[in-house]
Order: sequence, then structure tokens, then C-alpha cells
Amino acid sequence: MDFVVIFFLVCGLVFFTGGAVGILRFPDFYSRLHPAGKLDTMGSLLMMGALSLYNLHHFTLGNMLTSLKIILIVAFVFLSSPTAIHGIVDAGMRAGLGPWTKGDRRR
Amino acid sequence: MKAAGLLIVILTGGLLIYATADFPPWAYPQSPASTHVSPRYIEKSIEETAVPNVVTAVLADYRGYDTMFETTVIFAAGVACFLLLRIRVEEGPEEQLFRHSLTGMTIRIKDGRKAPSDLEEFERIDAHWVPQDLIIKTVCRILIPFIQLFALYVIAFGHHSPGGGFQGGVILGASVIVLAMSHDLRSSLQRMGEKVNALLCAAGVLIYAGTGALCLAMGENFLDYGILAPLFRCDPVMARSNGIFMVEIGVGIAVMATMIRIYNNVSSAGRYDEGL
Amino acid sequence: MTQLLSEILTKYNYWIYITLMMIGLYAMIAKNNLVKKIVGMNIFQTAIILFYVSIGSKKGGTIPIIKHDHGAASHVVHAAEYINPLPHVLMLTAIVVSVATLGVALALAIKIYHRYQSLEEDEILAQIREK
Amino acid sequence: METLFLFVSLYLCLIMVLSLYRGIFGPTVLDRLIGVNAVGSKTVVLLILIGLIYERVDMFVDIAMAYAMLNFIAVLAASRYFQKRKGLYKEMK
Amino acid sequence: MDDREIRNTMRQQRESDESDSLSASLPERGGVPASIVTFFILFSLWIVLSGRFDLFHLTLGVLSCVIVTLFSRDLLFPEPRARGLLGAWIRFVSYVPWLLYQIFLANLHVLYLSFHPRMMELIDPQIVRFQSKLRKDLSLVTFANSITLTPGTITVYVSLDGDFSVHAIDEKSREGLPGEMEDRIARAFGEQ
Amino acid sequence: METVTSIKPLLAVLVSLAVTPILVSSRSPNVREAWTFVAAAAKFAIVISMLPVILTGTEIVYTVAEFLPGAAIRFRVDALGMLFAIVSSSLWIVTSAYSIGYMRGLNEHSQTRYFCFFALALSATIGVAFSANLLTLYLFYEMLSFATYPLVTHHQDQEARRSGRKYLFYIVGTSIGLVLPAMVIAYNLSGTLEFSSHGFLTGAGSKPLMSLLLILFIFGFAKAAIMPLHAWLPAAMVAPTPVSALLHAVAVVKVGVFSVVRVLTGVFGIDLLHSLNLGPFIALVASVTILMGSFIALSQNELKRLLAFSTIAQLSYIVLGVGLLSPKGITGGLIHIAMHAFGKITLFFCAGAIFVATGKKNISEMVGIGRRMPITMTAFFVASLSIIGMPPCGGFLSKWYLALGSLEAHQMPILLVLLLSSFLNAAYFMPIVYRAFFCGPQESMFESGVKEAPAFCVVPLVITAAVSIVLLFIPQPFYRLATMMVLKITGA
Amino acid sequence: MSQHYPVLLVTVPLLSAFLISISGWLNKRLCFPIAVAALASASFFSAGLLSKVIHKNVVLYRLGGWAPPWGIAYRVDYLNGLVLVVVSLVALINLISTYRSVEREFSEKLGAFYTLYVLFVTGLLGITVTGDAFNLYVLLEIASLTGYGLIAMGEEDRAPLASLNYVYMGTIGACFYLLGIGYLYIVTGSLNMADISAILPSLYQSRAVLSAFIICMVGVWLKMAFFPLHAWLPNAYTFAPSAASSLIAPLMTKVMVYVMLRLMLTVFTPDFVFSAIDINRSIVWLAVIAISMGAILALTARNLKKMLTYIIVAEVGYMVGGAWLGNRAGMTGAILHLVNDALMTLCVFLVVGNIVYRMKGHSFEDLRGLFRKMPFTMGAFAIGALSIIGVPPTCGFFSKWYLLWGGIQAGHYAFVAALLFSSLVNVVLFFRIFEIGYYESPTEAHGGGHSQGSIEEAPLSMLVPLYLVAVGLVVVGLYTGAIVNNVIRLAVPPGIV
Amino acid sequence: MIWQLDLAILTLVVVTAVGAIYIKDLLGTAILFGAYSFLMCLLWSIMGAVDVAFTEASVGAGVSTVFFVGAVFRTTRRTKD
Repeated sequence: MDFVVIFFLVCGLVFFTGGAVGILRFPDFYSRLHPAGKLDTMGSLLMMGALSLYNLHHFTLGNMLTSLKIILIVAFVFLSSPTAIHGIVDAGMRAGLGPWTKGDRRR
Repeated sequence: MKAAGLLIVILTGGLLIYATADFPPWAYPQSPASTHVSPRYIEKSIEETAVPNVVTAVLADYRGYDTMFETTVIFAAGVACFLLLRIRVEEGPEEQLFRHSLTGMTIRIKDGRKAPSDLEEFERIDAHWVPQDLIIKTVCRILIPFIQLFALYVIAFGHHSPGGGFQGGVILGASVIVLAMSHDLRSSLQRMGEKVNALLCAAGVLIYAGTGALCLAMGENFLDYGILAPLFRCDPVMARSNGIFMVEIGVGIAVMATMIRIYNNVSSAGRYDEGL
Repeated sequence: MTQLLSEILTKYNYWIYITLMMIGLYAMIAKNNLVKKIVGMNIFQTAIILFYVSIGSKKGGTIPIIKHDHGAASHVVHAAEYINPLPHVLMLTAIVVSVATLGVALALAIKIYHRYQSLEEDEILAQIREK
Repeated sequence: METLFLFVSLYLCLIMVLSLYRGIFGPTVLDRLIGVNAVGSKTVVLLILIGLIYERVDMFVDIAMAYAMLNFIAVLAASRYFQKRKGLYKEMK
Repeated sequence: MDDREIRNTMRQQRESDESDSLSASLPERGGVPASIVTFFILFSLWIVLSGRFDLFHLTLGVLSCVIVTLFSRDLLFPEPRARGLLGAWIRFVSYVPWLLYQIFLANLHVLYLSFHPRMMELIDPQIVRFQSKLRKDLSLVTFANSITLTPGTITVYVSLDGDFSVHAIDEKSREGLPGEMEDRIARAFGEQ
Repeated sequence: METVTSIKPLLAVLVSLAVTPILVSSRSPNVREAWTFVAAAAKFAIVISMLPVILTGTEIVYTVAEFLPGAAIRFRVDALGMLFAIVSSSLWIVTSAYSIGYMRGLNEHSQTRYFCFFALALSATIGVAFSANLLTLYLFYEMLSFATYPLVTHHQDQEARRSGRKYLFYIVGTSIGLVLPAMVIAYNLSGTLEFSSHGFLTGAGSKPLMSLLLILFIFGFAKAAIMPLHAWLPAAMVAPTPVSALLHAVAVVKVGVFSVVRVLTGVFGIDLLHSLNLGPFIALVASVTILMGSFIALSQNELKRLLAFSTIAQLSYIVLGVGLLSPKGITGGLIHIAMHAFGKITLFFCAGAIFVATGKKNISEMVGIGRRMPITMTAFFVASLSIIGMPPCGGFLSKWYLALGSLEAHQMPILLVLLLSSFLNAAYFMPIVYRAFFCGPQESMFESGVKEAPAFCVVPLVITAAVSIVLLFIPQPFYRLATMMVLKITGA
Repeated sequence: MSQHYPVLLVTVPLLSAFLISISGWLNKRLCFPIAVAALASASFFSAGLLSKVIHKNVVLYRLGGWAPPWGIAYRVDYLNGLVLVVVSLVALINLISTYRSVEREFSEKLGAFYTLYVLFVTGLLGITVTGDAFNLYVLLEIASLTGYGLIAMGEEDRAPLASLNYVYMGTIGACFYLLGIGYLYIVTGSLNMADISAILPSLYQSRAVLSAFIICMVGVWLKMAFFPLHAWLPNAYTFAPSAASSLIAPLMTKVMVYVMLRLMLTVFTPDFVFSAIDINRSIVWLAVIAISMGAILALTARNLKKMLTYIIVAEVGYMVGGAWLGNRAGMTGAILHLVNDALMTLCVFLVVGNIVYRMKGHSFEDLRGLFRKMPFTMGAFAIGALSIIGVPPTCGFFSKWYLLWGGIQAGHYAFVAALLFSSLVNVVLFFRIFEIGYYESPTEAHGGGHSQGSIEEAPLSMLVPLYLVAVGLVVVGLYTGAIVNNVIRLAVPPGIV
Repeated sequence: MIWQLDLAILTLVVVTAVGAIYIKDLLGTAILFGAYSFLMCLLWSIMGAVDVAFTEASVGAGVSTVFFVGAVFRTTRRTKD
């Protein structure tokens, strides 16, 4: 059980790292949204899944509900994160920020 | 200015750092702050108020009077924002935009002219009109009830877990703000009009102060909830718990309404026609 | 030297709160933009909150919500096990005050902007002087 | 296990530094928004981790949840700004 | 874009007209009143949140749910009556694991990209437009969000007609659109 | 010393204060002036009603409020205060009548304001007269300063504005800048401000400190117009003549001198001044003022300015008298308060009457006026005799005592000063009288149409002139009061 | 009932503020009567408390029934009993007097205005009555926040900027105070003033206590506009609407002076303030500079209201200096001047309110010929001015007396000189105003075509309260002895001789 | 209290505060101020002040950022410093 938890945690961390590195490395605002939107979401899914699993160590009703709450948070993140990303992207489009295309300078 | 600022900052900072030398080490369990007054709160709160969350117990009972004024501060901020910003739309030079719902045509009505007579077909729109984004709108629509329920949960469970009237109230207010942002200000105003909101503001604080005054009226000191026991049909300790709960509800209502009020005023610059 | 080091280690929290507060104070004094000043003001206020919360923290203490089972006979609670709740209560109030002040300050900034079409203090003062 | 959580948390802090870089130096405001959003999502996880370190997760979950909700609102507000005020650079001189 | 916006809004209007007329003419059509459904959904959430089942807290829960229902009944379900809810839920839930799997894959891809030393050569961001066959708001939104979550694509814009603008990060991500996902969502929301 | 508690002093102060609302509200000038008379009469009656008690050697005390131990707002009617109060309250009646004639004769504006502030000023004067301690004295002193400001600047033109500024600068500047700290220091030293017959500062401080206090007090009461601080008085002559008459011949300047006398006798005490040997200093200051004032008066052309400088000189007689620190000298100084008041007010009345009748202000234009206005100028002659100190007028009596006092104190230079000053007085008054009566008709500058001023103007000046004469023969109340006072302060 | 006075004093206005807010939306006409009733009852309670204090010594009240170090306690002693009466009376009189101008300026937002008004007063009353250091902070924020709102509503364009500057400075001030309380809390562990002062003596040598004291003082000085920290005050008070400025100007700085006194006398006891640390002479020097600079700055003002605000700056110097002289006379003078200055400032600001009501302005040009136009208003102004100058029997004299006495006793002659200098400058200042009003004929622009000498006096509802205050100045002056003997003498702790 | 985390977050907080003040764009300031609030919230929870953290989360992260953005929306983003 602990092993699974640790595995998921580490996976989550890897995703998070990817997200952070991606945000730094990608050339423009639109492409930066990809790691920010996806990797972070996935990272939190994995990590929170792991934590909720760990929380079930001592199985009680209370702990189970707590784990459920963590899952609820995940669900919430899954619903809100793409929406937020979409909001940002939409804002960028309306603000008139042209997407980076191959061959442009980084910005 | 910058140099003066720097000088002042260095002087003040120096004074403050100088003073830290006589502080007890950070997080030292035997420091006076941890041994003089607070142990009683921790050790007696369940006994005396039946509230496990000591912060809530202290907030709403031992130092409930502070919290009443804290809520009043928020209330005052709401009133001040209203007083400062609110302008009746008729007053300013105004250019109203109306959109014909069927054709999507936009007509512009300068100040002084009458609005279209059959308003069913025309819809007031914002000056910077953007079509409401489908995704944001839909997702927010779905999320808002859950946010609200969560907010109510936070208010209700302030006794047992972190949270309470203030936090819940803010989240509740935020849910309405989300509505105003994802749809538009007018649709949030339809749900919670300016007047209702203002009345709720005052009502929330009135609940708080009224609870206190009720204790006074029943012959005990102000905010001494123990005397309310006959009212709740329980023992004085539980009465304290319930009193705290009533107070938290008041705080929640007031904070919610005020947050909405400040948002409405700030984001529409007092015109209440279009928000963020 | 070691004394100084231990001094730093035991008090770094207080030092950083001072740093933070001075950042806020500097912004309030030296910045020209009214909204920047408001941000500085908020940082200033949070620094004080940080200070108070630092007062409250306690080695080996847990969060100040008493562990208890539903309806179980209340066991003896030791104050040393829980973090000092009083600063938290005070700081709740302080946060509320800061958000209230923020609201009013922003409302004022909007009002000023409507009159002068600027948020820069020097530009506004120049406009006033012109009149 | 607590030690592990502690290290995980510290690592998350490190990652937050990276995100914050975007937040502070991001060329456009929207880049900052992405950075801050990323910080927010890490914060939620960190909150739960702290709860586990304190062994009082049930208390911290609520905060995390409120957090997730309100972070969303802040990002929404900022993006609404651009939806209404077209022009990312227009006002910047 | 303007022209599209006008079309959108026209459709929006039409829809709202329809829903108005529906609710006006056929109040008794099958299904459960939306407010009751809302109440129960909310109450189940409350149970999860509260974790206390004594009378006092349950009463509070009921009260809270009633308040929220009163305030925002029409937010969760714009129509006054909800129909076929159970089936929709089941289908939707069955869609989720697949989605998660896709998301996982997508993430691996992006992860690969972001760690790749020559990342700049691999990516080729472009905005793709396509017309979706989905019609319902909810399904459109689900689709849009799923796109955002999956391989290297982000929904930039979606109109009520189902016009999608998608920012795709590379060739591989572009190929998969609209693809299998649309079908699955159509199935999940009963549009097929 | 026996004391009685009675509310009468307060009533005497308040009676004119009480009448101001009536004055403000009444619409008809006749009603207004009738009330002024009523108030004046009432005040005089109250003051006189206290006289018998005082003459028996009893003092009347009334405490309004005590704000510090030893510093209360308290009235104490003693001989000196009584003397002053009788003079000023009796003259108010006369002046009221004169005011009516003058103001109506010249058709002045804002008469209501004029009468109001007149009443207020009189209140303050009586308050000063009856004050039992330095604090009360200061209170009414300041009240008088501010109450007379609108009177001085009655014309509201640029000249009035200038003079008003000067007036305030000297009067208020000195009272706040010098008297107030001196008072606080005195209180700090002795813990009381209550006038006592031997001074309350005895033994309270070193000689330099005492000298400093003395200087602060003497120059602080700038209303006494002691020399470097005299300039306000000529400037204040822009006021309507009744104001100059009552206030700048009687009330205001006498309040200044009265305050100085009170301080010298009640705060320092004769013994202390003796022991610190400060008497000569006071005498010196006073002598300088007497001589300078007289010399300057010689060169004046405008009658009222001449009178003003004459007043400056005459006031210092009183200070001089006290500064001699001898019983006779003090008696002379105190009597001089009354003598000078009746004489000088007559002179002012005359100047005003001439102005009302002819519009002339300058001496050079008054040649031959005696033929046209014989009553006025006769009164003028009588009054100048009184000021010079010639019999058959009251002035002779006070100068006589002063001279005796200087002999008593073995201060020969003072005697010389007195003689020189009398000579100077004659030198500036007599030419006026001479030219008014005895110039040839062809030199007369007045047409036959000019005649006496209205009866309201003439009658008062006749009365005061008459009183000046009578006082030499029946100086009783004043002399009696003065000697009582001297007895009290010297303990002899 | 009477044992609840301390809390009723604060909560009755508080509750009515909410009622006013509600009635502002339902029936505007009710706002004013409710406000009057609230403040009248507050005045009643405060008077009752004062008499109770005089007869029975200190009144304690436990809020929520908790004993002091744990719960919040109200503590009414001689010092704050007096201040309470002043605050509530000043607020009540001002409320009635400004009724018309408020109705004219805030017709739409009457409810909001009165809500803030009453809340402001609640805040001040609370600050005064509380015995808990943190509770004071919260109430301070209520007073400040409502003050910001009230000030910013001035008609002039510059009011919002002035108010925002006030927000910055006020927040720094309040935060410094809070920080100082934090420093005290960290070394004592208590927030109750009495409890802190009981614990402190053993800690007098601690640097933390010293800096807590300095920080608190700086914060309070910021709030009361003590000279180098005064920059916010003149503009804020000048551009505020007249109803607000005549409320805030008399009360805010005075209540902050009260807080300073409370900190000095009760929290950090005189032993610490005057003996353990040796800074009182330098503080008095600061006060000297404050007084002189306030006076000089007032000379430069070309606007009646602004001139008065600089005078307030100087007056704050009086009180701080008096308090820091470290002797009984100086302390008595500071407390007495606190009371008197509130009344004097109220009087002159009410006059300014009347002038603004009629003339629509308060620059020196607007004052021409005012003695003819508004003789009664100017009469009251004269009384107020004389009181500020310090002429007996108005109350200003007596407090100045004590201050001078204290200065002489302490041998601090610069302070004495500064007091006299400022009095003389006040003479110049006020007589300049009088001259303008007295000698110059009104300009046609404001005359509206009516002939000279036509009287356009303020309405009776504004004049009567004004005269109440003006007469009050004299009456308080006459009863100074009673006030000092019965109240202030006992308010100054015996440690100060 | 967990001092390692505490120190890390404190550093971040200071950096963010400096950043928020030095960004020459008010909207950026507002957004970074939001981040500052997140970090503060973390700090409170690390020190065990859950209620404070909750309040900071709801106020700082949610409402006050919205207020800031709203105010900037109604005024201007331009700033000279």
C-alpha cells in the first residue's frame, strides 16, 4: 500500500516538474498553457489520489469521508482547470496575442 | 522620496530587529504568550462552550465582542464603498447600448433619449460587449451551487473544523461574484438586487449584535450566551455553542452581502450596469 | 559567532516578517502609483499578521482544534499540545480589517481616476497645481 | 512517511519557484497568470500534505477545497479583464 | 468572428425561446422537478462534506440545501424538469475512465515534449478549426474541456453552433481531432 | 479684615452683560438707548449700594468658580476697587447721554453694535475693579481688550483697520506674551494668585526673578501705556469720541494703571518692593513716560492726539505715585485715578462736541471757537486746569499728594519731574484756551452759523466739568477710599 | 440596568447604525431621528457613567461574562469617563447642527451617510471605553474606515485623494499600534491593559517593551497627526464635507490623544514612561517643534478650513507636550485641553459649516463682509476663536494655564515659549479673519445681488447648537475647577507629582 | 510548525512581495498579489493557524484579487513604477 502511495506521489511530482519546466521552456504563451493546463492537473490528480489512499490507512468512516473530499477536490480541479485554461487562452486571443509559429523568436 | 523612504524603512527595521533580541525564541512552548492567557482557552473551551475548534470558541465567545466589531468593520467598508462610488445611472453622461435579440443589431442611445419602448426584444448590453463564453458560463453555472453549498457547510461546521461565518460568507459572496463574472452583472443583480443586498448587510450584523442584545435583555452581560439556554432548551454550555452558531450565521450573511456589494460597486464604478 | 547563528535560527521568522513589512512600508512611501501603494499597504498588513501568527506557533503543538470523539467523555486537554489560538483569533480580525481597508482604498482610487484620469500621484498633483 | 511528505513538500516548493519565475518575469500578464495558476494548483496539494504531516488532514481538506474554488475565481477575473479590455499592450507604455 | 457571434446569439435566443415555450406549454411532461434533483445532489454532497449524522447537523444540511436550491435551482438545471438523468450519469461515468486514460497519454506526451532538449524543433503550434456535430451545451462544454485536457490541444473558442478553434501543439495532436472523443461524448450525452 | 459674601459685585458686572441681548434685539433706537440708561443707572446703583459697607472697612467677596486652589474667579470689593468702580460706573451714565448726542449728531452706522460693546466694555471694567485675584483681573482685562476692538475700529475703514491692528498688537500681544507667563510663574512660585494686602510673592523667589516678574507685569499691562508700549493709545483715537472719552480716558487706560497698581500692591506688596529696592525703577519708568508724553503732546496738532499723549503722561502719575512707595504718594496716585478721569473725560467731550458742531479736529483750526461755543470751551478750560493741577480743580489735590509723597520718599528728582510736567501741561493746554477765547474776531475761523453742539453732548460735559471742581472741595468718598487702601497696604 | 451602561453606550449606537442603514433603503426620513435618538442615548449613558465613576470610582464590565484577561472588559475610570461625555455630546450636537447641510449634500445617500456617522461615533466611544488593547485596535479601524468614507465625500475634487492619503497614513498608524500590542503580547502574553501593566514592571529593562512603546507611540502619533507625521491631516479635514469635518476634526485627534494618555498612564505606567526611559524631554522638544510649525503653517494658509486644520496640528502639539512634561500640572493640562479642544474645534468647524452652507466656500475671499451678513455665526466664531487663542473665561485659557504651569514646573521654557508663540500667532490668524469679515465688503459674486448689510444668517437649526457650544465654551471654562477637582485630578495617577 | 517548509515558503513570499511591487503593470501586480496570498495561506497552515489560513485563502486568493482586478479594470493598468 505504501509502495503504491509512494509511486503515485513520485509520478505526480514528475508531472508537476514537467509542468514547471514546460512553463519555463515553451516558447510562447499558448504553448505554455499546455503543460500548465495538463501536467498540473494530472500531477494533482496523482498526488491527491495517493494522499487520499494514504489517508485510508486507518480505515474509519471519518477518514473515508476525508478521502472522498480529496477526491471531490480532484473532481473540482478537473472541472475548473480546463475552464481556467480556456479563459486564459480566450483572453489571449481577444487581447490580440498572435500564437507562436515555427520559426519565430521565443518570447 | 525614495531616499527618504529608504531611510525611514531602515530606521524602522533597525528598531524592530533590535527589539527581537529580547523575544523568546520562535515557537518556544514556554514563552509568555503561550503560558499566560491562552492555556485556559485550550483547556476549557470544550468544557465551557462545547466547541472543539478553539479559534471559533475564542472568536465568537471569549472575544466575541471583537468579532462583532470586525463584522462591523466589513459592514462599514461596504457602506463606505457604496457612499463613495454609487452613482445613479441617470446622473452621468450615459450612452446606453441595446441589442436587438433577434438580429443582433446594436443600437446606441445617447444620453437624454428614451430607451426603446418594447424592451422585451431589446437587451441592455455592456459597452465592451463580449458574447458570454459558453464554456465558462456553463462550468460556472454548474459549479456555483456546489460552491454555495460548500460555503454553507463552512459556516455550519465552524465549530468542528476550520472555518466559520467569515470564511463561509466570503465564499458565498464569491459564488455570486462568479455568477456576475461568468454571466454579467445584471444577471447577478437579478438574483440579488442592490436593495436586498444592502438589507442583508445590515441584517447580518444586526443578527450578531441582536444576539448580544438578547442576552442583555434577558438579564446577563452583553454576548453572554449562557443565558439563552431556555430559548434553545438546552444547558448553558450548549447554549453557548448555539449562540456562537447564531452569531456565525450573522457574520456569514453580513460578509457575503458586503463582499458582493463591494464587488458590484468597484467593478462597475458605482453604475451597476456592467461589471468585470 | 555561534551565538549569532543560533540567534538567527531561533528568530529568523521575526526577521523575515520585518523584511516583509519594510518592503510594504517602502512601497507605501516611495511608490508613486496609488494602487501600488495599496498593494504595499496590504503587504504591510500581512507582515503584521505573520508576526502574530509566529507568536502563536508552538513547538510540538498541533492545530488548535481539540481532538475529541463524538460525545465521548472529555479527556484532559493539555495546553502544550495545541498551538496558541489567541493570535489566530486576533489575526482573523486583522485580515478582515485589511480586506475592508482594501475595498475602501480601491473605491477611492477609482474615484480619483475618474476625476484625474491618472493613478500617478505626481501627475495628479501637477494637475491640481495647474488649476 | 512524514519525512517523505516533508521532502515531497519541499520539492513542491522548489517547483513553485520555477512557476513563480514565470509569474514574476513572464513577458505578458497572461504568462504571469499561468505562472500564478500553476502555483495555485501546487498549493492545493501542499495544503493536504501539510495536513498529513500534522496528522489532521480532515481539517486541512476544507481549506484546500476552498482554495481550489477561489483560485479559479481569481484566474477567471483576470481573464475576464482581457475579454473586456481588448489589447494586451495598448495600455502599457 | 463578429458574424459568428451574431449567429451564436441568435441561436441562443432561439433556444431560450424554445425552452420558455416548452416550460410554458408542457409543464407536466415527464421527469422529476429539477429543484428536487438539485436538492438531492446537493444533499449527497453535504453528507460527504459533513461527516456528522446527528439530527442537528442533518437539519442544518437540509436547510442549507434548501437555501442553495432556492437560490440557484436554475443554474444547475436550466430546464425546470430533469429527464433521463440517471442514464446520463451512468454513461458519463463510463466515459470518465476512458478520458482519464487519454489524459494520461496526453500528459506523457507533453511531459516528453517539455523535457525534450530539442523541444523547439518538435513543436509546431497551430490553431485548428473544425465543426463538431454536438449540439447540447453541456456536451459541447464537456468536449471542449476534454480537448483541453488531452493531447497537446487547448480549446480556444467554441461557439454555440459547435465551431471549435483549437490550439494544437504539434502535428500529432492535430491529427486526433475531433476523433473518437466526440463520438464517445455524443454517446455519453445521448446525442446519438 | 472683615469680609462679607454678597452677589452684588457679580451683579454689577453682569448687569451690562445682561442688557446686551436686549440691545441686540430691540429694533427702535429709543428703546435701545433707554435700556442703556437703565443698565448704566442700575450698575451705578449697585456699585454705590456697596459703598457704605466698604467705608466701614469691610470687604465684599463673591466667588464664582474656583479653578485651582488660590486661583478662582472671585470678586473682592475693596477700597481701591470701589474707587475705580464708582468713577467708571458714574461716568458711564454721563457718557451714555453723550453718546446719544454724538452718534445721532453724526449719524453713525451700526449704533446697535456700538452700544452693545460699550456695555460689554463697562462690564469688563467693573470686573477688573472688583477682581480679587490676578486671574480674575486678567480675565476681565482680556475681555476689555476684545470688547473695545469693535469700538476702536468703529468706522471700519482702512485707517481703523491699521489702528485696530496696532491696538491689538500692543494690548493682546503684551497680555498674552508677558502677563500670562508672569502670572503662571507667580503661581508656580507661591501657589496662589489671590491679591493680599502685603503681596503674595514675599519670599517666593530671588531678586533677579522678582525683577523679571516686575518688568513683565508693568510692561505687560500695556493698557497703562507706559512708555515704550504707548503707541496704541494715539492710534486708538480714530474711534468715535465717546469711546475715546470713556475708554481711553477712563476705562481702558485706567484698567491698565489699575492693574499695575494692583500688581504692585497686591502681588508684590510695598514691603517686597522696598526690600528689593524696586521702587526707584518704577518711578524712573513712570517719570520718563510723564516727560516724554508731555513733550510729544506739545507738538501735536490734532486735538484728540494731544489729549492722548496727555493721557499717557497723566497715567504715569498714578504709577509714579505707587512707585514712590510712600503713603502720601500712593494716596496721591490713587486719587489721581478719579481726578484725571473727570478732567480728561471733559476734555474729550469737548473735543467731540467741537467735532459734532463744526467737524474740526485740529487745534490750528479752532481759533476763536470760544465765542461760538462758550459753554464747551469753558468746560474745556476748567478741565485743563484740573489736568495741570491748578486749584480750584480736583487735579490739584492729587498732585499735591504726589508732591508730598515724593518729599516723604526723599525723591527730589520726582518732585522736579512733577513740576516740569505741570508746566508742560500748561504749555500745551493754555494756548488752545487762549486762542479760543481771546483772539480777535477777524481771526476767528468760524461763521456765525456755528453754535453749541446738541444738548445731549453739552450737558454731560458741563456735569463732568462741574464735578472736577467739586472734587477739590468734597473729595470725600475718593479720598477716604484711597486712604483706606493705603492703610491696608502699608499697614501703617 | 445601570450596570450595563458601558456596553449600552457602545451598542445602542451600533445597533442603530444598522437600523439607519436599513431605513435608508426603506424610509429615508427615519434616518435622522434614529441617529439623534442613538447619540442622545449614548450621551445619556456616558453622562450616567461619568456620574457613576465620580461617585463609585472605576466601573468594570465583562463582555460575554468572561473575566478580564480572558474575555474583553470595559473599564470606565475618570479619564475615559470624561472623554466619553465629550465625544458623545460633540457628536450629538454636530449631528443636529449639520442636519440641513447633510440633507442638501447627501440627499440620495442619507442612510449611508448617517450609518457611517453613527458608526464613527461608535468607534470612538468604543476606543474610549475599552480596557482591552486589541479591542481598541478594532474600534480604531471602525472609526478610521468610516472616517475615510466620510471625508472622501467632500464636494471638492481633491477630497478622494486627501482621503486616500489618510487611508495610507491611518493604516500605517493603526498597524504600528497593532504591532506594538503584538510586541507587548509576546513578552507578557496578555491583551488586557490592566493585566499588561501588572506584568510589565519586571520587564522594564526589556528592549522589546521599549520598542513596543516606541512603536505604539509612533502609531498613535500618526493617527493624531503629531507634527512630522501630520501631512495627511490638513487636506483630509479641509476637503471633507462640512458635516464630516466638524465631526472628525474635533474628535478623532482628541480620542487618539486619549489613547496615547491611556497607553502612557495605564498600560505602560508613568514609572516606565517617565523614569525607566529617559525620552520625555526630547518628546517635549518635538512638541515644541510641532506647536511652532503648526502655527507657522497656519499662517501660510489661504483658506479658513485649512488654517483651522493647521491649528489642530499645533493643538496636538500642546497635548502631547503637556502629557510628556511628566508632571501633574502638564498632565492635567493635556487632559483638560483634550476636552476643551474638542469643544473649541467643534465650535469653529460648525461656524465653517454655517459659512459653507450659505457662501458655498471657505476661502478667505468668501469671508468678506461676513460680519454684516452672518453676525450671529461670526459672534460664535469669535467666542471659539478667543477660546483657541486662550482668553479667559473661555475654556481654552484654563487648559493653556495648566500647560504653561506644567512647562514652568518642569523647567521646559521652550515649551512655554512655544505655547505663547502659538497663542500670539492664533491672535494674528483669527484677527486676520475678523478683519476680512469686518472691513471688507462682500464681493458681488457671492452676494447674489442683494445690497450690503442684508442679513443672510444661517438657519436657526444650525445657530442654536452653535450657540450651545459657544456658551458651553464659557461654561466649561467657568467650571474648570469642578472638572479638574472631581475628575482630572483623580484621573492622573498618584505617581505623577 | 514545520520549519524547513516554513523557511522555504518565507523566502518565496519575500520574493513574490518584491516582485509584486516592482512589476510595471498593475494587472500583473494584482495577479502576483494573488500568488502572494496563496503563499501566505500556506505559511499560516504550516504554522498551524488553520483558521487564518482559511480566511487568507478565501479573502486573499479569492475576493481581494477580484477586487484588485475590478479596480484595475475600472482605472488603468499603466504605472510608471
